[in-house]
Amino acid sequence: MAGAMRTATAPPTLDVRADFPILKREINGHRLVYLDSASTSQKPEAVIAALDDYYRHHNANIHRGVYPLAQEADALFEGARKRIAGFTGAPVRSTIFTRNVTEAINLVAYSWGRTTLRPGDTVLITEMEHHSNIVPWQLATQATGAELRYLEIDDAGTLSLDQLERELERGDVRLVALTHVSNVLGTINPVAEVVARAHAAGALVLIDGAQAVPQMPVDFAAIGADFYAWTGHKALGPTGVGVLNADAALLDSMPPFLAGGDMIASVEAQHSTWNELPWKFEAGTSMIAQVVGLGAAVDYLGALEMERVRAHEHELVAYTLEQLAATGGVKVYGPASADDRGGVVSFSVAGIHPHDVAELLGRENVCVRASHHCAQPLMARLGVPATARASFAPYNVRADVDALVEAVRGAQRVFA
Amino acid sequence: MAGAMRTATAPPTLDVRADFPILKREINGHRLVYLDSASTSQKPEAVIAALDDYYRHHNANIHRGVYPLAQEADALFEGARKRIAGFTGAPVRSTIFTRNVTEAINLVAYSWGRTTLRPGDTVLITEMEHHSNIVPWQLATQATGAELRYLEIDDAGTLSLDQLERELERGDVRLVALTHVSNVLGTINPVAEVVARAHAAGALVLIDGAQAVPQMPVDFAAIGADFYAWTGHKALGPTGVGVLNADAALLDSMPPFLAGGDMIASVEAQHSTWNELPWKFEAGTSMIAQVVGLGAAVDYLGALEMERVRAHEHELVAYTLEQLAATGGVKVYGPASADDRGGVVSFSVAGIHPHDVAELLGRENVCVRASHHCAQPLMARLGVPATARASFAPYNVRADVDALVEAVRGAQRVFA
Amino acid sequence: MDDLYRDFILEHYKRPRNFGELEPHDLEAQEQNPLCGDELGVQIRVADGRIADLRFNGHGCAISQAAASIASEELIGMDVEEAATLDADWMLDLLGIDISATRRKCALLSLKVLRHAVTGEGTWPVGAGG
Amino acid sequence: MDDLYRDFILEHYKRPRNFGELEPHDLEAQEQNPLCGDELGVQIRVADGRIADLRFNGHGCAISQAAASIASEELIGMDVEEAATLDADWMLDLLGIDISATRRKCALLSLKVLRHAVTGEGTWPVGAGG
Ligand SMILES: Cc1ncc(COP(=O)(O)O)c(C=O)c1O
Ligand SMILES: Cc1ncc(COP(=O)(O)O)c(C=O)c1O
Repeated sequence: MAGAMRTATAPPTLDVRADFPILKREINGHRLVYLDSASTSQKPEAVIAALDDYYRHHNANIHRGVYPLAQEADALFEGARKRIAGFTGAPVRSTIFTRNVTEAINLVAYSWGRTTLRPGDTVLITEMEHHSNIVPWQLATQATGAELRYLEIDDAGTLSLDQLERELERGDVRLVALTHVSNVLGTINPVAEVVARAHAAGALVLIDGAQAVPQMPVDFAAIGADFYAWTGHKALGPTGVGVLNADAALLDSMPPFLAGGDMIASVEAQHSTWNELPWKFEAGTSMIAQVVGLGAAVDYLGALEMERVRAHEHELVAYTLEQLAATGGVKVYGPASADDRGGVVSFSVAGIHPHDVAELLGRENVCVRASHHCAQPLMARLGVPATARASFAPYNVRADVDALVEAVRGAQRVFA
Repeated sequence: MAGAMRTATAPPTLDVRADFPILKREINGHRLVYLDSASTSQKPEAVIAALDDYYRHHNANIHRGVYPLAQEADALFEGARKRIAGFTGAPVRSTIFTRNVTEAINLVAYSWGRTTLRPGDTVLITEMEHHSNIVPWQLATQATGAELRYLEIDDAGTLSLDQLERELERGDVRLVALTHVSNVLGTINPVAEVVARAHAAGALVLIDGAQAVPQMPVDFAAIGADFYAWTGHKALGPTGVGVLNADAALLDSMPPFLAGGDMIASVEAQHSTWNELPWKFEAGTSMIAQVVGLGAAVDYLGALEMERVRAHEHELVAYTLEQLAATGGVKVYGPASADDRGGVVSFSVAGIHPHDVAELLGRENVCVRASHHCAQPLMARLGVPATARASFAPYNVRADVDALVEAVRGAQRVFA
Repeated sequence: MDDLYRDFILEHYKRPRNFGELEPHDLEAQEQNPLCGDELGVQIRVADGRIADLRFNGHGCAISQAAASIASEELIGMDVEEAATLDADWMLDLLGIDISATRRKCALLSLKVLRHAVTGEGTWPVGAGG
Repeated sequence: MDDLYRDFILEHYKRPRNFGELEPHDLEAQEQNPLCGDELGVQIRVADGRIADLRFNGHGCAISQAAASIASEELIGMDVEEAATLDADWMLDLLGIDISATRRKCALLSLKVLRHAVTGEGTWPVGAGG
C-alpha cells in the first residue's frame, strides 16, 4: 500500500486504512476510493466505539444528575471538552459546542454581529468563503445597516495582504471573517498575519477552520483570532457537533444566542440571568454522545500527530497535481504548489460537466464531489458553475490518486 | 419480571428490558433502576445499531453527492425524515431538524417572534413551562417590546381554560406557547382545546412536545397546532437532534433562522435566495447519523405502539402514586390521578433535601433527578427550590418502583 | 458502453437540437438546478394553442442538456395545454435511462423550466441544494 | 453508616450553628447553587480586621447546610484577610468526606458566599446549572 512506502524524497506517510471500517466496503466489485473528506470525513473505529460505549454503558443527561451514571456522563462530556479545547490550543472556558461550524458562525453573527454592528461599519470577508461564512454576514449587515465587502483573490487563488491593508485603512472594518483553508481552492490563508493587521486596525477576526483543523496543526492562541470555528464531522468525528473557540472576555461581553435550559443561572417570570462560560452559549441538552465521539476523534488525530497528517496530505496533493497535469484536458484551480494548499484539489475536465465526471467516477466507486461546493461567489469569480473536487484525509493512499486519474481518463474516453 | 405480568385489571404491559443494553449495567452490585427518562431516555439496541451501521457502511455527506455512498446516505437521511414526520402525523415538507427542542423553540422565537411581534402584542405561556419555553420568549418579547404573560396553574397542577379564555379576550395574544405534558407535574394539557380557542382568537399556538412524544400517541394534524417541537434524546433516539413540526405555509412566510450552506437556492455577493422547505431551515451539514438513529427510534416506538407505551406508563405511575402515598412523609406534586398525567412523578420527602434524596437513592443505583428541572417559575409557584422526580419509559417495570420506594424508606432511616 | 451515457444521450449533448434564442417569443422561463447552479432557460412561440417553436438555452451536464434536446423534438407542435400536464415519467421514459435520485434533478430540469414557462409557476420542488 | 452522611454532618444539618440574621453587619453576600436553586447568604461583623461574628442564612441540602455550619465555627475569630484566601481544599478537609464532582457545588457553596462577602467578587465558577 502506498501509505506504507517511504522513499528518500517523499516524507514519511501514514498507514491507517485498517482503522476505518467503511474502507472495507466494495460497491460493484470496486473498492471504496473515498476522496470527499472535505465534505465529510470517514470515522475511525475508535470514534464509532466511543459512541457505542457511551450509549451502552454511560448514557445519562449531564450537569444536573447526582446518581453514578449521570456523573459518568458528565465526566465523559466535560473531559472531552478539555481535550477538544486542547487540540486547537484554546481555553476550555471559551470552547463552545454547536451543531456544526455553520451554527458557530451564526452564533457570532447573531450575538456579536446583530448587537454590535451599526450603519457605517463594515464586515470584510473574502471571495473564497463558504456560504456558511457569507450568508450569516449578509443577513447581519442587512439587519444592522452595515456594509459587507469582499477581499479579492488573484488567479492563483491567493488573497492580497495589500488589499487587506487598504480595506483596513478605510477605518470602518469591525470584523474580518475568512476561511483558514479554502474548501475549493485549497489555499492556506496567512491567518496569523491577517489577525495581526486586523487587530492593529481595531477589527476583530473570525476564522472558519472547517478545513484547516482536520488537515494541519492549528493553534488558536498562536493565531490570536477572536473567534475560531470548526466542525466535528470533517475531523473524523460524528455528525452533529461543531466547535467555537473564542476569546473569553469577548464571549463574556456578548448576550446569549440560543436560550433555554442549561444556559441560565436563574429564571424569574420576566427576567433571567446567564450561566458562566462555556454553558452560557449551550442551550438545552447538549449533543452529549457527539462531543464524546469528537473527543475520541481528537485523541486519534493527536496520536497520529497533525504534522504528520499535514505531511501525508501534502504528499498526496503533490502527487495528484502531478498526475492531473500529465492528463490532457484537465484544469486545476488554486495554488500551483502543494506547499500553499491543504488537502483539496478542484479541477475540471474539458468538454465534460463536473456532474458527469463525478457520476462516471462514482461508477468506479471513486467518490469525488461535483458542486459549487457552497461557494457560489467563488464559482462566479472562477467563471464556472461547478467544479469536481478530490479531497484527502489520513486514510487516503497513492493508490487512491491512481484510481482517480484512471477514472478521469475513462470518463474522457466515454465523452471522446 | 413485572413487565410480563398481566392481571385482569391491569392493562397489558410491555416487556422490553432486553432491548436496552445499558440495563445490564450493575454499579456496586446494584442493578440499574433508571427512573430519569424525562431527562434523557436510554437507547434500544436498534438505535445503537443504526448509528453503528451508518458510520461503518454508509457515511457520506447528503444532498450533493452523486457517488453511490452519498446516494445511500441521502436515502437513509430523507427516508428517516419521512418516518419521523409520519410518527407525529406531520407533513414531511414542514418537519425540520434542529439540535434539540430548545433550538426548535428558538427557531420560532427568532424567525417568527422577533420579526412579527410588536409593542402591544402578547405571548402567553404557562407557569409550568420548561426554561426552554420561557427564556426564548422573554428575549423575543424584550427585543420587540411585546408582553409576556403567564397562565396560572391550580393546586392540582392544572391549567384553567377559563383563564385562557379571559386572556384571549383581551385581544392582544399573538402566540400561546405551552407544554403538552409537564416535565415536573406530569400534567397532560388539553392542547387541542387550547389550539381551538387560540385560533378562534387569532393567536398561533406552539406546543412543547418534549415529554409527550415519547409517552403517548401524538397527532400533529389532529391537534392542529402551528408549531409542535420535540426532542430525539428523550424519545429513545440519539442526543443531538430535535424536531420542529409546523404549518408549511407559516414556515414559507418566515425568514430563515440559521444561514449558510444547504439552506440557500443561490448566493450572490450581496444577496441570497432560500431553498425550499424543509431545507430552508436546516443550515450546514445536518446531524445525519442522529436523524438516521431517530428514524430507528420511531420505528421501534411505532412497533411497540404508542397506545401500549401510554398504558404501560400509566400503570407504573398509578402504582408509584399508590406506593408513595403509603410511605409516610412523602408529598407528591401534580394531578392526583394517573389518568391526568404522563410518566412523571415529582415528590419531596419531609426533612430531606431533594439532593440528599437523589444522592442516597443513587447509592442503590436508583436514578432519579433532584433539581428545579429547568422550571424555576414553577418551583416558585410550588414554594420549593427543587423536587425529586421519578420518570418512566417502556423499559421500566414494577420492580423499579419497588426499588424506588425501598430506597426512599432507606433515606428516611438515614435522616431519622 | 455505459447505460446512462448511451450514444444517443451523448449525441444530443454534443449536438443539442433547438438550442439558442427565439425572437419573438410568447412564453419564457429560467430555472436553476440547486445541486450545482446549472441554469436552463426556454423561449416558446405559440400559435393556435400549440407550441409553434421553442428554444432552450443555458449550460449543464450531459443529462440535463440531452434531456432538453430530446424533449424539444417532442414539444414542438404539442398543444400548450398538453405540455402543461407533462410529468416526470414522460421525461424519464423519453430518456429511457436508469437514473439515481440525485441525477433526477438534472434529468428533470428541462421539464421544470418548461412547466414554469407554460403555467407561470416556478416553484416546483427539486430537493435540497448546496 | 454512609460515609457522606456521617453522624456529624447530619448533626450539623439538623442543628446548624450560627444560622440566622446578624444586625448590624459590615459585610454580606448571597449566592445560588445553579444545580438546584439553593440559596445561601452570609452576614459578617468585622472588628480589628477579624471576623468578630458571622451568620449564614438560606436553605439547602445536608451537605451545603452542614458545610456552612461547620465552617462558621472556624471562621469566627479568623482574620478577614486569611478568610479571603481559603480554598476548596480547606472546606473539603473540614468536612472530611469523599464527595462527587456534582456535590462539590453543594459543599463549596458556603465558601463561595464567604469569598463573595470578603472579596466583593461574586463570580466564582461552580459549573453548569439547569
Ligand atoms: C417539557 C420540556 N421542554 C423542553 C425540554 C428541553 O429539551 P432539550 O434539552 O432536548 O432541548 C425538556 C427537557 O429537558 C422538557 O422536559
Ligand atoms: C470552509 C468551510 N466552511 C464551512 C463549512 C460548513 O460546515 P458545516 O456544514 O459542518 O457547518 C464547510 C463544509 O461544508 C467548509 O468547507
